[in-house]
Amino acid sequence: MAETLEAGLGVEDIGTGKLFMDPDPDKAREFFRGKSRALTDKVMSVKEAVSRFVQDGDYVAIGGFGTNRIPTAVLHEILRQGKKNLGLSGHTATHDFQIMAAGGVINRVDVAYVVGLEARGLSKAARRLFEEARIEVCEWTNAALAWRYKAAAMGIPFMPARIMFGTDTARYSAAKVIACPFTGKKLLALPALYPDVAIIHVHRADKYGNAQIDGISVSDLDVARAAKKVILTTERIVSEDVIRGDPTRTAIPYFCVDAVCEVRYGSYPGNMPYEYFSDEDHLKEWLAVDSNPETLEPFLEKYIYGTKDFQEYLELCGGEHRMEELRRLEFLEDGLGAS
Amino acid sequence: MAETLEAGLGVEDIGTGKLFMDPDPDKAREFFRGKSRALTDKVMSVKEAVSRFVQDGDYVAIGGFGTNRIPTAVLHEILRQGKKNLGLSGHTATHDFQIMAAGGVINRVDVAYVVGLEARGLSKAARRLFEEARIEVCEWTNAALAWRYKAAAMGIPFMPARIMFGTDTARYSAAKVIACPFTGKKLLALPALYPDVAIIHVHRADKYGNAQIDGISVSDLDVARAAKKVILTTERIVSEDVIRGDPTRTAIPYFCVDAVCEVRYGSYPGNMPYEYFSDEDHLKEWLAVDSNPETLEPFLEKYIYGTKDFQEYLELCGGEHRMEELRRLEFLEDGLGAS
Amino acid sequence: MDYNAMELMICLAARALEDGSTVVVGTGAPCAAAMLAQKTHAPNLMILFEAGGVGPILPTMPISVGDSRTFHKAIMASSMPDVMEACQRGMIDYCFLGGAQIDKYGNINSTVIGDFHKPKVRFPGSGGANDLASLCWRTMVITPHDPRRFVEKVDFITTPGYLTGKGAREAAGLPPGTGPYKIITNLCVMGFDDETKRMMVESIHPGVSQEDVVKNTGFELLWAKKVATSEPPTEEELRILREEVDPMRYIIGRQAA
Amino acid sequence: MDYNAMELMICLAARALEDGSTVVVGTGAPCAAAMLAQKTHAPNLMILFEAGGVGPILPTMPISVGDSRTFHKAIMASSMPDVMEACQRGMIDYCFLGGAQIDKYGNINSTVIGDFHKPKVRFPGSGGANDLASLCWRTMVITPHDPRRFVEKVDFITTPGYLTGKGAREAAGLPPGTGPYKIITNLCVMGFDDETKRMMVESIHPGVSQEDVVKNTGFELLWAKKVATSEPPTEEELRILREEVDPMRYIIGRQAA
Repeated sequence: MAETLEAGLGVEDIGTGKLFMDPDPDKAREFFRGKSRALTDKVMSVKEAVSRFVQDGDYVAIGGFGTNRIPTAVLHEILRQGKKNLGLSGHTATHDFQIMAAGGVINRVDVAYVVGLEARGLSKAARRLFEEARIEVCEWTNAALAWRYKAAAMGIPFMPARIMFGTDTARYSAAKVIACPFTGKKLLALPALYPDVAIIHVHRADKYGNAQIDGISVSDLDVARAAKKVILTTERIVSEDVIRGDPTRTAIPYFCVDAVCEVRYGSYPGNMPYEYFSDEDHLKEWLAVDSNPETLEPFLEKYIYGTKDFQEYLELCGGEHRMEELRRLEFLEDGLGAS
Repeated sequence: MAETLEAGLGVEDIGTGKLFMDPDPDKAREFFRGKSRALTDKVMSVKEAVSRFVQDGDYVAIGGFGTNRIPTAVLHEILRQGKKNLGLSGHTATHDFQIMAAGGVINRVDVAYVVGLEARGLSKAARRLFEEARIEVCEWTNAALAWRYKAAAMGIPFMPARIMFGTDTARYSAAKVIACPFTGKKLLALPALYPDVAIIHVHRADKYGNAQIDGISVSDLDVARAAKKVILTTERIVSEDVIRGDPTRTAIPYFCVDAVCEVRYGSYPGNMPYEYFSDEDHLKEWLAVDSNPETLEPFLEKYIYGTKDFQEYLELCGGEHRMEELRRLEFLEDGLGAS
Repeated sequence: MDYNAMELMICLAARALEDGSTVVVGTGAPCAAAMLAQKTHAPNLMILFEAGGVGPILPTMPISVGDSRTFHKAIMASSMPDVMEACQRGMIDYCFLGGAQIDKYGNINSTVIGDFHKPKVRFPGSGGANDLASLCWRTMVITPHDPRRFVEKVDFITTPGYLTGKGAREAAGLPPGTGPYKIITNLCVMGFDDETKRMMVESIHPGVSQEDVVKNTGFELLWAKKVATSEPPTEEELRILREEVDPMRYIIGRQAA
Repeated sequence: MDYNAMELMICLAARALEDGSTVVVGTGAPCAAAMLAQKTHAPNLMILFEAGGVGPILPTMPISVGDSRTFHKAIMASSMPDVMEACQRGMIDYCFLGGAQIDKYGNINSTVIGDFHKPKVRFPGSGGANDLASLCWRTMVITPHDPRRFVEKVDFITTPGYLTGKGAREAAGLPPGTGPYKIITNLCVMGFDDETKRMMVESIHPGVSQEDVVKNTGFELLWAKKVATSEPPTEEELRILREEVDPMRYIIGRQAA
């Protein structure tokens, strides 16, 4: 179909991957038409939020960046409640992916970056999912998933982009190639990604779900707008006055949000900018134990299945004392050492 | 071409309007490749900024929203320097359009909203440009121009959208209709708009051009990124520490910016949120005098051509005393009356 | 109780806004209607402005849809693309428009009278009107009622109504399920017939005759099976409108036609 | 003066970065190289991280490209789309990548070894690598040099190098003028031949033989007309690298191969 493409009239199906989510903006519009716009109190426990808003089979998007500003408490609760057959957007999913892989709760994934924890190494438990072909996979890139969210947030079925051309990443994606109607140039068409549920950890939110994020927002502005349901965890619930006192700072408006859960240290063992640094020791332990199902099982039992909530997990990990150390690390109070 | 469109394979040229600016992202990339990324002191006078960065024939985009956070000093200086044949993006261009129309400096315009000053009425001087056919016109909408900027800011040649269908606005635009490669649905393709120059007024910027905006940003985040050259005027030049102390707040990074001009009350007679309200009396006077060339000429002579800079204009308009009144209005200090 | 046509129009518009819904408004009567609705039956009505203001606590009438009042103590001071994208995503229920001409399908002209290239009169153009009417679920129009405005054929379709009738919006490419909802004038309230998508009179204001409406409309109107008399403002509505919404009488002091 | 292979690689990478340019880096050696460049010849080098950090003053090595160090006292704490869009717009000069396999055209595999659907080894995938290599002007690679990495044919092209040779990137749809620039290993520095876009040895590190390079490369290399000896780190470079850039020896304490 290269000739028609040259003439500005073609669509080339380069991707052989499976499109897990429907990019049709009219189906999404019908959903959003029925979504509540009322300012109601959405504060609830993590347990209730997961029980009400994460259904077996849902496709999930996680905010933050792998080990930074991640909603750990919700991920643990998903394991604890034994959710099944979840889909996942692997938009630099590192520790978040590791948890969900360890818990066996996912059966399909759009991959940009998974199984690794960046410089820390690779998760064997996560790799086993792929190497034993226990998961459906569609390949993308970080920008591709970011722009797929953006298309959905904008209410359009696809976003044109100039990436992935010529690679196997494109071949194992579900992207298509189109020609620009103005310039005739080839463009990659990225299908809109409307997740069923987005789970995002923020610095502060009011009880309605108006939320502020300090520092980089990664893709979370778009994720929150694109998702059909949004669960926020927040370091602190603040009064509506805090939000209305500085509306320039609002990153996520309440009408995107379904649940607001106050979870202090909620990104632990990940980094929460301006709050606490990541717990590299605990992340190393995760990587060590998940290399083998026999060491992973008791670890999960101890830290997740055997705890009733995130608070108990924090206590097992050193509680306030450890959190204070991580606060000092975040603020570089002991010099420049980061771990 | 409706049949091929239905099949997901078509492009329909619905727009008969003229595309003033090339949407080719590779030409823009070549320009941006050569644009300086160095942290250099860009502070200069408005006079120097206009002289260096606004060339006859340039296509200009104005930040803010017509009578809100507009870069009045630069617009006056464009008239004073007698720039010619400028193009303009009329993205809710109200008082800004009125000034440029009065000065006769523009010869083409992408229209979303022009000639009106919202509830205040219509500018006769601006209307004469159209009614005497002294300007080339291409029709769009506010969202269309916003998304055309966004496409350029993203480095893609067009943005799909779901507006303008079935209307004469589309017919007199330069948009095209394409079919979505995933859903087969019709989409409007909006060509990227890379302005030659963007002129934006902000609350504070450092000498390099890192800028913060308080309140709504309208389209300015995209405008600043899309434009080849950017002139900032700012209420205050602040130290780099202010920017680096709260990087979440940076709206425009320095590498987009070519000139930084400190202009206190720079949005006058427009509103500057959290600073001063609009001067409705002066705007009414503008609308009154521009109904007739014979009253407009001496007005322009007095306030623009006969002044050496924006400071002189402010003095003629009541100086610090008037500004203090407008500050009180902005902060509702005299009750709820807005004018 | 005495009231003027503008007050009636604002009350009728306010009542059409459901609680718990979202509305993009402009300055003037639409903004007054949304504020009145918030203070009466729709405390959970969320107001947005196309320039970026989301959920403000309006201290007074804005003069511009981008002035600082539009995000006074707002839940978010955002951007034009963010608001327009919320509309395109399907999150916004209502928008309010005006215009120089409107036809029987609710198509609106706010661009030119006469030839496009050398117009007799040039108006501002779409602004955000085309976008909002394309993307929000229900378009409301508040406008004076006279035969120069209500015309058989508008000189220029700036903003889509139902275009040429049922199914035309969808065929043209607009999101399904959207379109004009209520046209509120100084004479009557009109909706649209489900089968033809033509403008249909639903209620006539007290003291206005059917003939007055016909005389002031340049096209053939449809009439609801039972044309009601528009419910006048209640005492409570008028009190709130006059004391809380528009104490300076910026809007309600204006002529409605 | 004594130095190890990692220190040499970082110094060579740093020198390739022009002053007044922009670079997207990851953690580890690329970040160290960019910091070293800033503290030597390129004070106006602007560092970005793909998760949103723009122009930080790095207090220490980041552990993640999204951790709080990446926007410490930054000029902007932005977003992933904002940084990726700056790349797509043409504002970013350099990016740094690694990978499990690389071929003679600089194509990189960081996805799988073996069959895609049931891989022998699964790696993380593209992350931002494909995006950065598609969109930034010049792609830099820092990698250990061995025949398992430098292969005739990569199992999976995650990230585009010159694909199949001259003109192939542009034909595929990638922005013109982009592509791999320097491949810096523990043995040598390689560029790409203008005519064939094949990998070409430009300089060999002190103490390394041409044979060492050949032996550790799984495809046929081209050789520059005049293959230089890589310039070792200066005393000043080493001092800054050891005392200011990486005093904890997180990076320079590692094995380079």
